[in-house]
Amino acid sequence: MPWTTIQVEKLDNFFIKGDSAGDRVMTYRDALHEAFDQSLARDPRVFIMGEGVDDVAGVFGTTKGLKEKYGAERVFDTPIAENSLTGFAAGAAMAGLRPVLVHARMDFLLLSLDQLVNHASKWCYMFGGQVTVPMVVRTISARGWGSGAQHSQCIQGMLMNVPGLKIVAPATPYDAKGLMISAIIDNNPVLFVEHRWLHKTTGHVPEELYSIPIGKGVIRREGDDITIVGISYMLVEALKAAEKLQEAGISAEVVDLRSLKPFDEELLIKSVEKTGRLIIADTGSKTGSVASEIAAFAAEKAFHLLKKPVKRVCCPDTPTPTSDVLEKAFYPTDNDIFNEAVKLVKE
Amino acid sequence: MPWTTIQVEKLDNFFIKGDSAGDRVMTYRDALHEAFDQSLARDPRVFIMGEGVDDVAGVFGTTKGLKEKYGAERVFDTPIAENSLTGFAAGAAMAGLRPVLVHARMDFLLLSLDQLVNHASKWCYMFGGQVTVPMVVRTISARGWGSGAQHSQCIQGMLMNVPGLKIVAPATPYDAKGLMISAIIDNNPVLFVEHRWLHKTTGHVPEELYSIPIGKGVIRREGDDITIVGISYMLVEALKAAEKLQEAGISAEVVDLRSLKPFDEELLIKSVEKTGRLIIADTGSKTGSVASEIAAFAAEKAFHLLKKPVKRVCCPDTPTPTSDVLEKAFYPTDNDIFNEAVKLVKE
Amino acid sequence: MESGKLIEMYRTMKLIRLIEQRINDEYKYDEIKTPIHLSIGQEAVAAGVCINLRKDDYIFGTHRSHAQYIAKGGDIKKMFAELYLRKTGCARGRGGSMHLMDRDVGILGSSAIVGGSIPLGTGTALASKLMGNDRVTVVFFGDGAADEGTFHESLNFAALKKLPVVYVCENNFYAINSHQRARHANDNISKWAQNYGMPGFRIDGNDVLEVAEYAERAIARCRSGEGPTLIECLTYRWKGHIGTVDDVGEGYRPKEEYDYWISRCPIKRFSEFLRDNGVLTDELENSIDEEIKQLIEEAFDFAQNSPKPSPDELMDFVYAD
Amino acid sequence: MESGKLIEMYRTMKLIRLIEQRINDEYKYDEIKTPIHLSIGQEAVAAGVCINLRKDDYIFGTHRSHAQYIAKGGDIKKMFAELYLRKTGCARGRGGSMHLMDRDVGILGSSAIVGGSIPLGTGTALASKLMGNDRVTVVFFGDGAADEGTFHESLNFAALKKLPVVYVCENNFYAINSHQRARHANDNISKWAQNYGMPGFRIDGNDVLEVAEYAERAIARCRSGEGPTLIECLTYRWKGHIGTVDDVGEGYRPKEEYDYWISRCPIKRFSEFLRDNGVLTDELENSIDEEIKQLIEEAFDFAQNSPKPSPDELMDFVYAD
Ligand SMILES: Cc1ncc(C[n+]2csc(CCOP(=O)(O)OP(=O)(O)O)c2C)c(N)n1
Ligand SMILES: Cc1ncc(C[n+]2csc(CCOP(=O)(O)OP(=O)(O)O)c2C)c(N)n1
Ligand SMILES: [Mg+2]
Ligand SMILES: [Mg+2]
Repeated sequence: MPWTTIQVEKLDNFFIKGDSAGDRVMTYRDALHEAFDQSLARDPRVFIMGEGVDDVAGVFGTTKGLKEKYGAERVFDTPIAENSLTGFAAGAAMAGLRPVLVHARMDFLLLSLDQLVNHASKWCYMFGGQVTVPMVVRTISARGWGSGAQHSQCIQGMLMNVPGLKIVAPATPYDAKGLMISAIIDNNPVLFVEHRWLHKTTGHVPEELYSIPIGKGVIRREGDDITIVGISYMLVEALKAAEKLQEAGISAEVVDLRSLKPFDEELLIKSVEKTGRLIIADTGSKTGSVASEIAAFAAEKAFHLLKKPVKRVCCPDTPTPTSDVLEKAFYPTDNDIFNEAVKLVKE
Repeated sequence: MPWTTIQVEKLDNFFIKGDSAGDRVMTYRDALHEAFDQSLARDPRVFIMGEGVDDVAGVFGTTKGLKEKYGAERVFDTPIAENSLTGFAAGAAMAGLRPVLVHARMDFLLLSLDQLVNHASKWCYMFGGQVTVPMVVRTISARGWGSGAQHSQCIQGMLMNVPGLKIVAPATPYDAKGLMISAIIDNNPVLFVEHRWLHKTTGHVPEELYSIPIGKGVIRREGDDITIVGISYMLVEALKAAEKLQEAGISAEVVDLRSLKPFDEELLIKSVEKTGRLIIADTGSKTGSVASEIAAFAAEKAFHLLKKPVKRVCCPDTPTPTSDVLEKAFYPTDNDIFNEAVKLVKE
Repeated sequence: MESGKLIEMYRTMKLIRLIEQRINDEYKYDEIKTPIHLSIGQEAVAAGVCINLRKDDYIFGTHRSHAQYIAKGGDIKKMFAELYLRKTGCARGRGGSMHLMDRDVGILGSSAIVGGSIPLGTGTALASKLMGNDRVTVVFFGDGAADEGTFHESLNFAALKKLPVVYVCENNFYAINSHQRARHANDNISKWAQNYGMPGFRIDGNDVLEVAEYAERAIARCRSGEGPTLIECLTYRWKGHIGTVDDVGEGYRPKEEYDYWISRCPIKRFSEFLRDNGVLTDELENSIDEEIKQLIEEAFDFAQNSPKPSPDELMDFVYAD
Repeated sequence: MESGKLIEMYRTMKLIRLIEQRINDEYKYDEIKTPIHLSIGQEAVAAGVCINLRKDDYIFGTHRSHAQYIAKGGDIKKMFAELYLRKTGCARGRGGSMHLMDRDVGILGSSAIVGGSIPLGTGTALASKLMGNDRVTVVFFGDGAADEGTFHESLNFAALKKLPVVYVCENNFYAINSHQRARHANDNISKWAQNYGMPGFRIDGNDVLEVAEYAERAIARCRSGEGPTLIECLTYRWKGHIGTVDDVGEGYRPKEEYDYWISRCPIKRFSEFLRDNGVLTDELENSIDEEIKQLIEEAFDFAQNSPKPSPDELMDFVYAD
């Protein structure tokens, strides 16, 4: 049993409302599983590889049973060799397949950036569009229970600087399924950013196969006083904060970009136009985070719409401590968002 | 002969004025060489390793002859294995030495991020300061003459997100020598960002051993109307732009942060306080760049000092094209800075 | 080997076993808020190797490094305090089970990145060579780490430079649930060594005497400047990959395989040997067990009565001064 | 081998040699604004391997991939146009000399990252296996690439999965100025293969017949599903690592070494063999040279008369639709 399960099991279930029509409720984990199941059934070019994708645990349940259903040639375990695995996926993609490569922790992505950044992400451009690299790299960020500095990183901020790579970070079950299907269908390398604490989140998920356009965000909650962008798991904290803010008489608009690269600039500007205030909550360390990129964008393109300074609510610039006490101090919560929002609105 | 030499030889010599007292003029390349020479002489714990550091070319001349002078145990060639080389350096540093590891191209840094980010940069924190990792990783970004997508990257923006790592990017010979000495003396992993086009830059360099505090920037040129931050090679373009702006009746202040992580927040705020306008010119792709981080910082901490939107002048979000025509379109110049400055001041 | 050393190895193995069992028992109380990877069943490797090391020699371990820490003489109080994430822990509560360290005995920290510590240990060995001292480094890693490029890059470099490093592969056949068969076309990691121009041996990792013998030779080679050695120790973990669960049966490790290895318990075998040779007696065994139990008791008390770090320490040590 | 194939190989080697020499001569005019790594002296490897490949087989090359591109049947006009960075180039002027590609003949692009194409070629071989077709992949790389972890990770995986890939190491003994001796403890890269459980051979890379023979067997193994092979071809580059400079003498490669290899010119040796066996005559040689010269002339005209990309194309192809 992966230790984060101990942690995740302790979390109370968070339900995301009104994300899609229908009343079929499922977890983020099961929504992902369904996306793989339907994609494998739909397209013989799709295959899944990675450490433990075919074992009994099935990557926290997201790939469980798929080997039995689709065969060991389409869902298979691999040696522990992240960089080359990424190259194998890229090569297979160049030859016409649609690989999904899984890293059980985002930290392991760091071993593979040569093949992901120097190769997969550049190939289409470097050869004038004559070769495409349709592949998905799944990464799961752990948190808590002493995951520690090497098993809890959220480095999506680093990847924002990589031309040719698309990045999505769904926070709801509906988006997890829809964006995974989109990522598999997309003809480019797509980094699919998951957070372990989201796997348990529940919401409405349609049974049929559907996709969500990469680059389109959604307003998760309407509001007038302040815009809160919640990235990956921080969307949950943002929604909790918005609830508390309402009680405090502040109407917060919660924006879920869903895609980080490219991200929905229009949606963001529209929201800031309305509220004039912007908080961005990210799961990674502050400096060089996705929050920094969005703040920079706002300072460039939405400056005149802003009444107050932009605020980034992120982890501090330290490696992740293992101590539960320090973990608590390290991770920002809905309260941090709440407090910053109050300052921006009331002061 | 490395091909970029063809390109670099074509550049006209850029002289940086008034950077230090004295009238001893030398190139950036020779200033680096002197820093290594003096550091090797001063401290027996210092050694230099990397592909070709001991060959006749000597990494564009920066390590030429040092093996002959200090021996093959302190200046040595290595296999082509960037990730492990970084780990060897980190291990040797933990054992009390002060390695300088050289990557002839910044692109190769991508192979080594596991050891640099997961290990070297986290060790001190993860073990409560009981082990330190005093090492320097030198990277040189190439440009021009069809360097292409895999031999021209300026990915310092990616590294900003790494806690525990320091990043310096000197643009003048004086800073190159002083900051290399500081990086070697520093007890942490330091990423030393060089740009091939700076190697030829000349300026005043004192003969003695001196260091420059990491985290302290300088005003390269005083001005009142607009602040231009020039990162790495873009400082040269920024200074050229400032010259042209003066002719156009605009007084630009050029800020050279020199250190990127941590960077001199105070200096930046002071300058923006005076000018109310900010342009950041970076050598990398715009999204997720160092320029983004500085813009985000300004939006958070200097918002009320800003009269106009912040502007980032960077490379577009594409891999580097090889075509000379497309290279020309890809790289921003002093004219781009000039035009943006005029817009911000005149409009 | 004189009986003193034999008993020392026995004690080390017993110490590892009893500590791991105690951790296993305490884990359910959710006070040890860190992932744990137990070494029960693999005690002979660490014990047999470290008996030959000096205090100032270096070792590097992995996510599964309790045994190595203990065998190298790491402070037990500080180890337990680390598991309980206390300020008094060997990593001041910032590392946890996967990141044990004890400078005083040459443990500079273990990495939870598979293959991650192989270059680091090669680097300390490089330092020994450049500094002209005779400190040896031993890098412990699993069969899974042999999959990584760092294994190739590091062994090639160490052989090239004749570095004083011993690569000890604890081959327990599994990387989580993935058998070596699913990761390597051949099943003889030790053979890889020969191509780098270093000796490679595949030995019984559950026979502490064999481990000690090969380790002694390899370490001696290092001290005399003859360069690195790779020792592949075949062994088996009794518990599941992580935590305190078992992973035997349907979909996991085969029961027969598991039973076979349990029957080859390294401690049982060694104590039988010691008894047959009159080195170990009931009284001696009891006194050792007593001494260990007390040590563990004290360590637990120390840990549980130690303060946790305080939140305001969060930003400390990001950078060294 | 029937004479038709022999002549084809001869022509390929001649074609590579004359193209490289022409590039060498033109480079000084600064119209070829891209780094070049010439293969003069190494022609036999690409020619001997590719004679055995089908049009739909894949190859991956490195920064030094002119020879492979030519031998696999890449379009020569488009190659020259690429060197001149024209819109009509094989990579539309975005790749240059280090990034040649020609989809039509299975060249999906070469990488200038040392060791970078080894996983990619392993990946196309994985695709062949998963798709159940019999397309073979050949990955060409230098002795320097064997230093990288990707070499270990890829060969291990290919052997494990019995992938239809042939790893061809063009061992010219140098990585820029760094001799293999400065990078490997042993000097027999081919031996590494055996540990992964694949055949490995070290052969004379300047003997095109030997190369062709070993390549034929390795490729046949792939087609029949028996898995990968590593072939280490000993050869030598005549020019300096990069550009058109020479790197012989003081501080560079020893004159004697250089002279020895010049004396073993693969083309000279092969043409002598062909003449001794009456396969090659003066007329035939002349007609081949003529045909090649004309081909090169046309390619140069095509390249130099082709338009350069226009600046407004800059943002195209960052993403595929
Ligand atoms: C680079 C990297 N990839 C994947 C993991 C996830 N992981 C943790 S332990 C482990 C298995 C390691 O197996 P082995 O090296 O044999 O050590 P053992 O657990 O058997 O002692 C894996 C794959 C990791 N920690 N680091
Ligand atoms: C990862 C990486 N590290 C370093 C370099 C710089 N570099 C370019 S070519 C080369 C030498 C390669 O030698 P080899 O593989 O033998 O190929 P050869 O040039 O001899 O054909 C090096 C080190 C690179 N391109 N990529
Ligand atoms: Mg194992
Ligand atoms: Mg070579």
